Amino acid sequence: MSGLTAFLFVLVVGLIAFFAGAARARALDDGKIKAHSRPQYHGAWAMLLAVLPALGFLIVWSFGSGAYLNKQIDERVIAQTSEKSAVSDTLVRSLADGIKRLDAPANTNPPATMSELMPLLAGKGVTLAPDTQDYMIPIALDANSMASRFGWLGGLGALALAVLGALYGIRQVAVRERARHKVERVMLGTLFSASTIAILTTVGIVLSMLFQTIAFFSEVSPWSFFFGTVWDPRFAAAGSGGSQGQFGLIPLLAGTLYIALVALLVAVPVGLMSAVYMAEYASRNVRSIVKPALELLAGIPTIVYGIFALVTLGPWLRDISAVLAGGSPFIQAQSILTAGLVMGVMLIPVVSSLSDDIITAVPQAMRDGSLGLGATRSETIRRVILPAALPGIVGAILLTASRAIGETMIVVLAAGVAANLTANPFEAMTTITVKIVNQLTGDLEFNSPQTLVAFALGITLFFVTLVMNIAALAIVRKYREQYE
Amino acid sequence: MNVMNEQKIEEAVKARMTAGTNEVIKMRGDKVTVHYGEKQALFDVDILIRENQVTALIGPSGCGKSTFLRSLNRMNDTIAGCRVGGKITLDNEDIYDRAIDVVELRARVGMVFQKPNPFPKSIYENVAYGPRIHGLTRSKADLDEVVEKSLQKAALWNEVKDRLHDAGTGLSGGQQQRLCIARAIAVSPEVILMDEPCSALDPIATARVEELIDELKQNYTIVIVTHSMQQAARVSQRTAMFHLGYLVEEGPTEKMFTNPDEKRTQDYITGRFG
Amino acid sequence: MNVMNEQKIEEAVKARMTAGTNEVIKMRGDKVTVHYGEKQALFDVDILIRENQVTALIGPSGCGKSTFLRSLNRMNDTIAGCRVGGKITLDNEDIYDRAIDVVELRARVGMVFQKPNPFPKSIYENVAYGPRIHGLTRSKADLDEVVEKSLQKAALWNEVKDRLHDAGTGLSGGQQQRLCIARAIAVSPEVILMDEPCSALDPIATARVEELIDELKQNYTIVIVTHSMQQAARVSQRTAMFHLGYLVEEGPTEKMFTNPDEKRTQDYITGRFG
Amino acid sequence: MTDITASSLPVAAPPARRDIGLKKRYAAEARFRMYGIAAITFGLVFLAIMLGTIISKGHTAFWQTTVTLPVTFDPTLIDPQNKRESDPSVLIKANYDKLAQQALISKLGIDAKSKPEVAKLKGFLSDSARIQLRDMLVANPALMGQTVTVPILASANIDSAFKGQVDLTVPEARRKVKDQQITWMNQLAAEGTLAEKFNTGLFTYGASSRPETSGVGVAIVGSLYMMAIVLVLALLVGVAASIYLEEFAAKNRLTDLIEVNINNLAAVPSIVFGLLGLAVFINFLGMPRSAAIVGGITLSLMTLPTIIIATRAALAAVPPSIRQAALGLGASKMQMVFHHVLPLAMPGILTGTIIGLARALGETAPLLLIGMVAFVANYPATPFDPATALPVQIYMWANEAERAFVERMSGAIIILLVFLMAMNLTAIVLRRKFERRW
Amino acid sequence: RDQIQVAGSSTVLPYAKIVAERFGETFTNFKTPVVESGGSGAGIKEFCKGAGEDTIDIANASRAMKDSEVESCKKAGVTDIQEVRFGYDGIVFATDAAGPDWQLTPVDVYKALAAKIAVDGKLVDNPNTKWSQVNSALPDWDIAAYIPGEKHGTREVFEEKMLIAGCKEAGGIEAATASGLDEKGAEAACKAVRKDGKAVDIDGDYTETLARIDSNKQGVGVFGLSFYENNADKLKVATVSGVTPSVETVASGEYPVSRPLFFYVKKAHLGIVPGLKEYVEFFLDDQMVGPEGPLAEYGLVPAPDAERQEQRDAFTGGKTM
Ligand SMILES: Nc1ncnc2c1ncn2[C@@H]1O[C@H](COP(=O)(O)OP(=O)(O)OP(=O)(O)O)[C@@H](O)[C@H]1O
Ligand SMILES: Nc1ncnc2c1ncn2[C@@H]1O[C@H](COP(=O)(O)OP(=O)(O)OP(=O)(O)O)[C@@H](O)[C@H]1O
Ligand SMILES: [Mg+2]
Ligand SMILES: [Mg+2]
Repeated sequence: MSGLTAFLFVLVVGLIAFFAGAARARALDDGKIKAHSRPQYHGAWAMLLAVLPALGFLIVWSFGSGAYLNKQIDERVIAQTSEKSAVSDTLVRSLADGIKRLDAPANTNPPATMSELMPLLAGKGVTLAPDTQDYMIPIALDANSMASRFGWLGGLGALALAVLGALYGIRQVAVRERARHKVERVMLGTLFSASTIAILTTVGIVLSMLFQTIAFFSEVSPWSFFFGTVWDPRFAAAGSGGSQGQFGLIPLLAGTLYIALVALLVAVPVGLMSAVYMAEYASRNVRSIVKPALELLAGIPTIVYGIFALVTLGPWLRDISAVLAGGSPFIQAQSILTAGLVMGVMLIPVVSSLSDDIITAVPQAMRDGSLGLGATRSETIRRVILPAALPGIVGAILLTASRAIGETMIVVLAAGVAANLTANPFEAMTTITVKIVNQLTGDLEFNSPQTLVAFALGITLFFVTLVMNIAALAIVRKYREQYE
Repeated sequence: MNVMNEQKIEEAVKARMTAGTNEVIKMRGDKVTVHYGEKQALFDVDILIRENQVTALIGPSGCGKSTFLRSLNRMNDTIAGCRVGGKITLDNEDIYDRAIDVVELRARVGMVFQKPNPFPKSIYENVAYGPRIHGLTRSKADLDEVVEKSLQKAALWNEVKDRLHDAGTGLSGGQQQRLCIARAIAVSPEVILMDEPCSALDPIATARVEELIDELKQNYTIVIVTHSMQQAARVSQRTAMFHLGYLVEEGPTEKMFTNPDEKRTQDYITGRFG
Repeated sequence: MNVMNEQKIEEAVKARMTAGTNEVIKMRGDKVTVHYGEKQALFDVDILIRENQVTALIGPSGCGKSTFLRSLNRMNDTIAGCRVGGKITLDNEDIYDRAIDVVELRARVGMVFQKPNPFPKSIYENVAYGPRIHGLTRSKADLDEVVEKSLQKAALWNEVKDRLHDAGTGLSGGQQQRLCIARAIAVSPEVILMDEPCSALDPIATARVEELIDELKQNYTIVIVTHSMQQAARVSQRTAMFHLGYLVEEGPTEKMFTNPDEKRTQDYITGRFG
Repeated sequence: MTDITASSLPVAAPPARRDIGLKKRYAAEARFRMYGIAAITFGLVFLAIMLGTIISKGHTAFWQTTVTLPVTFDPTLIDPQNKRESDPSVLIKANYDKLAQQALISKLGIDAKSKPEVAKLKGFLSDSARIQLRDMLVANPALMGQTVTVPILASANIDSAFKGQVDLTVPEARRKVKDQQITWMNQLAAEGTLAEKFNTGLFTYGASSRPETSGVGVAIVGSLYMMAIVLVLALLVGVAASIYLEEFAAKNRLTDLIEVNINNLAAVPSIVFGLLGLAVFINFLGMPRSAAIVGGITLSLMTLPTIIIATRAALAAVPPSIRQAALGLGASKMQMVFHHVLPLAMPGILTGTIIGLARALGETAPLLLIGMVAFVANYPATPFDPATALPVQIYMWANEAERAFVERMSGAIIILLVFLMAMNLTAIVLRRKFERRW
Repeated sequence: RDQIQVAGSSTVLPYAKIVAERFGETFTNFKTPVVESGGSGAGIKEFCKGAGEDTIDIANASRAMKDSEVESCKKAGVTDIQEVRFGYDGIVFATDAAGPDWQLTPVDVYKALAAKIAVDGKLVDNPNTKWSQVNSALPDWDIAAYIPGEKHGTREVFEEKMLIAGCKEAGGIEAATASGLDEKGAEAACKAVRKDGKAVDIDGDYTETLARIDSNKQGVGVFGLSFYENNADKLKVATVSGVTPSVETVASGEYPVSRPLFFYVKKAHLGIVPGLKEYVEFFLDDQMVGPEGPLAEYGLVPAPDAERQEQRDAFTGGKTM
């Protein structure tokens, strides 16, 4: 029995348990004592009892039996060749899979040599590794039969567990039984585990960068990384060790914050005003067109924005500035301004759509209250609605800022990759993310500090944004306004 | 119940009898109709609202009192699908005229709603909001004074004076309603529309608000929706009775409560109605 | 305070003893205190709530009536920072006990709120929601019947029977409140807590609700907060007077309104208070 | 009714008008409105510019120059030794280029013996003609010896020239299309043999090094797999997490930690999620490289914060009175959330989902490290097989040296945007259903 | 696994794609190999992760594998690596097609782009702002050069073959040593590129460089020979030391700036992954990698006949690093 069939069977048992449990609960309810939970909950609890342990068993079993099978194959291969090869068990397994796909007699009793077997397999579209040996055929056959035996065992086991669970669940049904509690506790557990995924992701991210970061700091001093003002990592290749490059974080960090700031200066006012207009002034029809249209802006691949900045906007700004200054342009074709502007446009819908929903959710009574006092609509919006919607709007802005910090492609094309340290928004700068991507995807030596610095940058950025978020949370807490 | 009520009402009416009658029209409704989408909520309402008097709107729930009240300061504009027909004037100007400015109108015709709706701001900010937007005060001290006065008039000052900067939404239901009254007074409008301002108030606070209304009518014109006959009898000079979207009858409160023209009014007031 | 209350309780118990038959204690509060964060809103409230009787809670605005009411079905649990002390029992079970299921408790002790809060669903769905989640009906026809009955009891049926599937939020304030009453009745709880259920209602609807309360008390126990002394007098068998977070006095309604033990009660009832 | 005498009453003299700064306030109101309109216009103008550029560059990608030729499957060319009975591989290895060339020669009426002339034919037809003819014959050996009319793709250079994208004023030596080829092209076009046809290949082909036979088929399948995974995982997990955090979690340090964490994850550069995917799913869990399943999970993790933030904001915006009403009726908290709060928060959740999905749909960087930025020619049968994604295909085409890929890139972007619009449309419909003011 | 997996350099990617596609077409019983992009470094890293089904079979690289990388490969169990050098990539300078003809020398490039240049035997900050100041034969254009960013292997070649060569010729080394630097420091000083915005690093691909030249018609870009050949109608190539770059001149060694291209094969996989051996042999066949093959047509500079034969023999002979 394959895992999938077993799974389906377990589900069927679960369904039966559901209906049986519910039916029993209904039957027990004689109207004398008030039932604690509705029949559905009893059914659901019985179903959970039937399904959850069985599925757990099924998962553990399939991993366990798989591992056991591999070990068996390994041992027999070693017994045959008396040498340990890391890969021969995979050969046996693909051979076993191939044999399974053969037609009836051959799949249990295939020819004994590869030279005879090969054409048969080729006919089924199975390509085998050239190293597959004759002696592997019986092992593969055994493996197949063992696997099917394990499959049956596991399937039956799971089924038995499911039935037991179901019976237990159904037996548990009683008038005062708190089935709803139990079901809701399982639901709550599920909800809770969902929220821990965020934490697990964080742990995963930190772990997946930590070791390389440590390796990096063993070659480059943290001091020169965190406080260095020059970013010039050079090549490890040119005979020089990592120490020759300069890994100053400051210009990258400054660039990151600067570009994000410019992007926010574009996205937040424009997005917020769009949201306000859509939620408070525009008719329902206009809104239902404009809102998704703006959302399209978020979906245009960033490379398109980048190319737009590179070939259209950047040169245009440069030429304009040349005209303004009467001669030499003061805006470079690649500049913080260009990158921020384009990125800001991309981020408009993040602010506008989220804020629009929040603003719409502010109760009408708030508007009435203000309008009834003779406030104009804009006053109502500015003084009552926006403050009431503030926590949500701040969330949207945070999200926007986050996206601005994490964006790569636009920066690469619109602001370049040169790590300058400047306060002039008309010059080029670059960001941490750009350098993370570039150092990771280049032709650089993979265990040199030039590559490892990407991990250090990643972790640093992670903690920088963490601090920013903690600050933001504190601020939001302070200004939170709850309506009603 | 009826015996007790009638007694009360008579008492109140007698107290009124002595009041003089120099009457000037502040607002006027002329064949006012209101539709919510398909549904017509008001039918050809003709009414006069006299300056410096309190007009009470009474009638069973759902008869259109709030709807009419809202049409007096064009709060209906904010409800999608709501259309107002006929003509409503304030100082002889059609308030639905294009030349009329709705903001100014609402500053002149203030409103207290049926459900208390304080802003999610501090108590102080709630009251200061109106004066601020209309620029009615010159200085912080001025504003403080307006806030204090308004809260006092609304009989809330003592309860909140120590926590002016706490959230207005953290008050009890009745306190919230008084806050909303204070907020409306703070703008010193010419006409004040009150949609059951006392429904969430205890007798003491109600009495205070009634006193306040009595006081305010020296300078302002007041229209009040109420479900309490006693209240109508106590505070109003004129009473208008609505039923099923029609204005059944309008007249001096004494007359309405003692000798109405319409049987329906009589029935409603004595609670025999339904 | 305590001495007096204990006395009262003894008295009450005695009264029950003598009455012998129809006074059974449904709920009981024992030194109930409630804090909102730092602020204490209730102080050591001792009270008995009798089965199949209507208990009215009166007192000036902000005195803690709603707070106490909410603590009877643990709606306070939902307010962050709200802590309840002391002991409250329902049928002699501590409702703050860990073994008590708060959901079941609330199904047994239903509530109508001070501000009408219909769900943004159709009128029908609003009423049908409770019976649905509690599985009180077997079939659609059953459910239809429960909805109709409940709306009728809440005196709303005639007004909405043609638009059961319109939004509940499109009703007038009073209609919304009656809708909320219908919604609460539909679950047929054992105890019904009503926080000024009639404050948004006109006299007719009020009378209907009062009748309804009278009817309901045959089978249910009712606790009602009201600002109307008349209402308290009309509908309740027992009255409890709160002030500044303290239970001033509790007793049979006749006694409370004619011959209260406490001066404050006397003053409040006669409107001399403040 | 109102007594008639009343109407003869004097009307109140309007009191002195208070100065409530109306002029200024209305100016402010008008300005505010203007800002709103300006903001929306700004966004829409940008959208129009971007869409305009994309469409003007990309619409030609949906047409492909095709030459319809009568091809003779000449056994003497395909199987000169007549061994196909004994050795079927002959059919596979035969010189099919020659067949196409012969067909073209006879169509154009060129002297087959003139070597320089014939040499110029090289690069007129697509290299893929070989495969096309081979597959035809292998599928149907009965064609041997027959003449069939076959639509054969012109090469990318001819295609560009025919679409007028080649600057013919540049000296011949510096162009990839020769003058003689242009003459032939015009000749065939005049005959109607060469024409633009709708480019179905763009949707069905996988990646290819030949512009004319490259398409987004594999990428679309890959993207669909991934979007399905993201939709299910990110939406379910995101909404579940938001519900827990907003409705159930005690307000304590742990909740704060999770909240800050989630906000922070939103700021993590997407490539770092690629690192995570590589480290956890491929290296640690042993999932296959270049597979949509890994891509989907990785993108889900990336999208999660967006959905959670949007969902939490939407949940928080549901008024407390609704919750109280439900609880007061004896609904459990779970029921309250799922029956009332969640439906009311739906528009906001949908918005978050759309924005999150839009990003996931257009993201390349995290896929780089898990091996999905790759040349994949075969369709993935399951999410566990190697696949690419639409943005990856766009990215890779953007970096191609051959010009013909530029129009394909824009074409692919159009396809991507159509995907997005479809998603948006669904969202509009759903949002309309859920949206309410109270 | 029945599909070959290749990863690595994006310079090699187009060639690998052509071979993979044709391999799939020719050997119908094998699936078309998957060729990932992602850079030589990342490719080699994946390659060196270990042997077995879940690791890649071939790493493409636009540079030779470093010793340290071979070391870590061995540590991870990838002991037998076969190196294949399959051709060369020419690196050319080009300007917009409409511009004048350019003749560059390493000295010009050094003087225009180095951060510090030798003037009268002393190192000074580069004072040049126009090409005509560097060499009066060059046009009177502002210096704006788009050179490969530091992530690219091409940058190394550019520094090596142009900057250092030009530096030596122009006496920069002496000037540097005169200012007290050791030999290494002198070289480093030679190849330091100016950072005042006149030399712009491009970390993207050549399409980006092309776009930059499109938007700045007076810019000079560094391209791969193959890219230039595919865009000859838009670009005009500069001669270096009088030699016009072409497949022939690079192959003959006349044109100085070029680099070898590699791929690395995991020998342990040859017996396990179906088709791997065939793929490598197919790649090295003259049909593919020869002067008439599609790779050369795309712009790969084929290795001389003898070298190609040597590579083939080395592979079939099982020679490992
Ligand atoms: N959520 C809350 N947070 C803080 N304080 C509160 C909250 N709810 C009520 N209070 C305070 O607790 C006290 C009692 O409030 P409660 O709502 O019980 O009054 P009430 O007797 O119901 O008044 P009313 O008749 O006006 O409704 C008041 O002072 C009020 O301000
Ligand atoms: N926004 C709305 N949309 C549709 N119908 C409405 C709306 N508001 C009120 N109505 C309907 O219009 C009628 C009059 O409503 P209105 O609110 O004026 O009643 P009311 O007299 O104020 O009642 P109450 O005393 O209960 O507040 C009612 O039938 C009500 O259902
Ligand atoms: Mg009303
Ligand atoms: Mg209250």
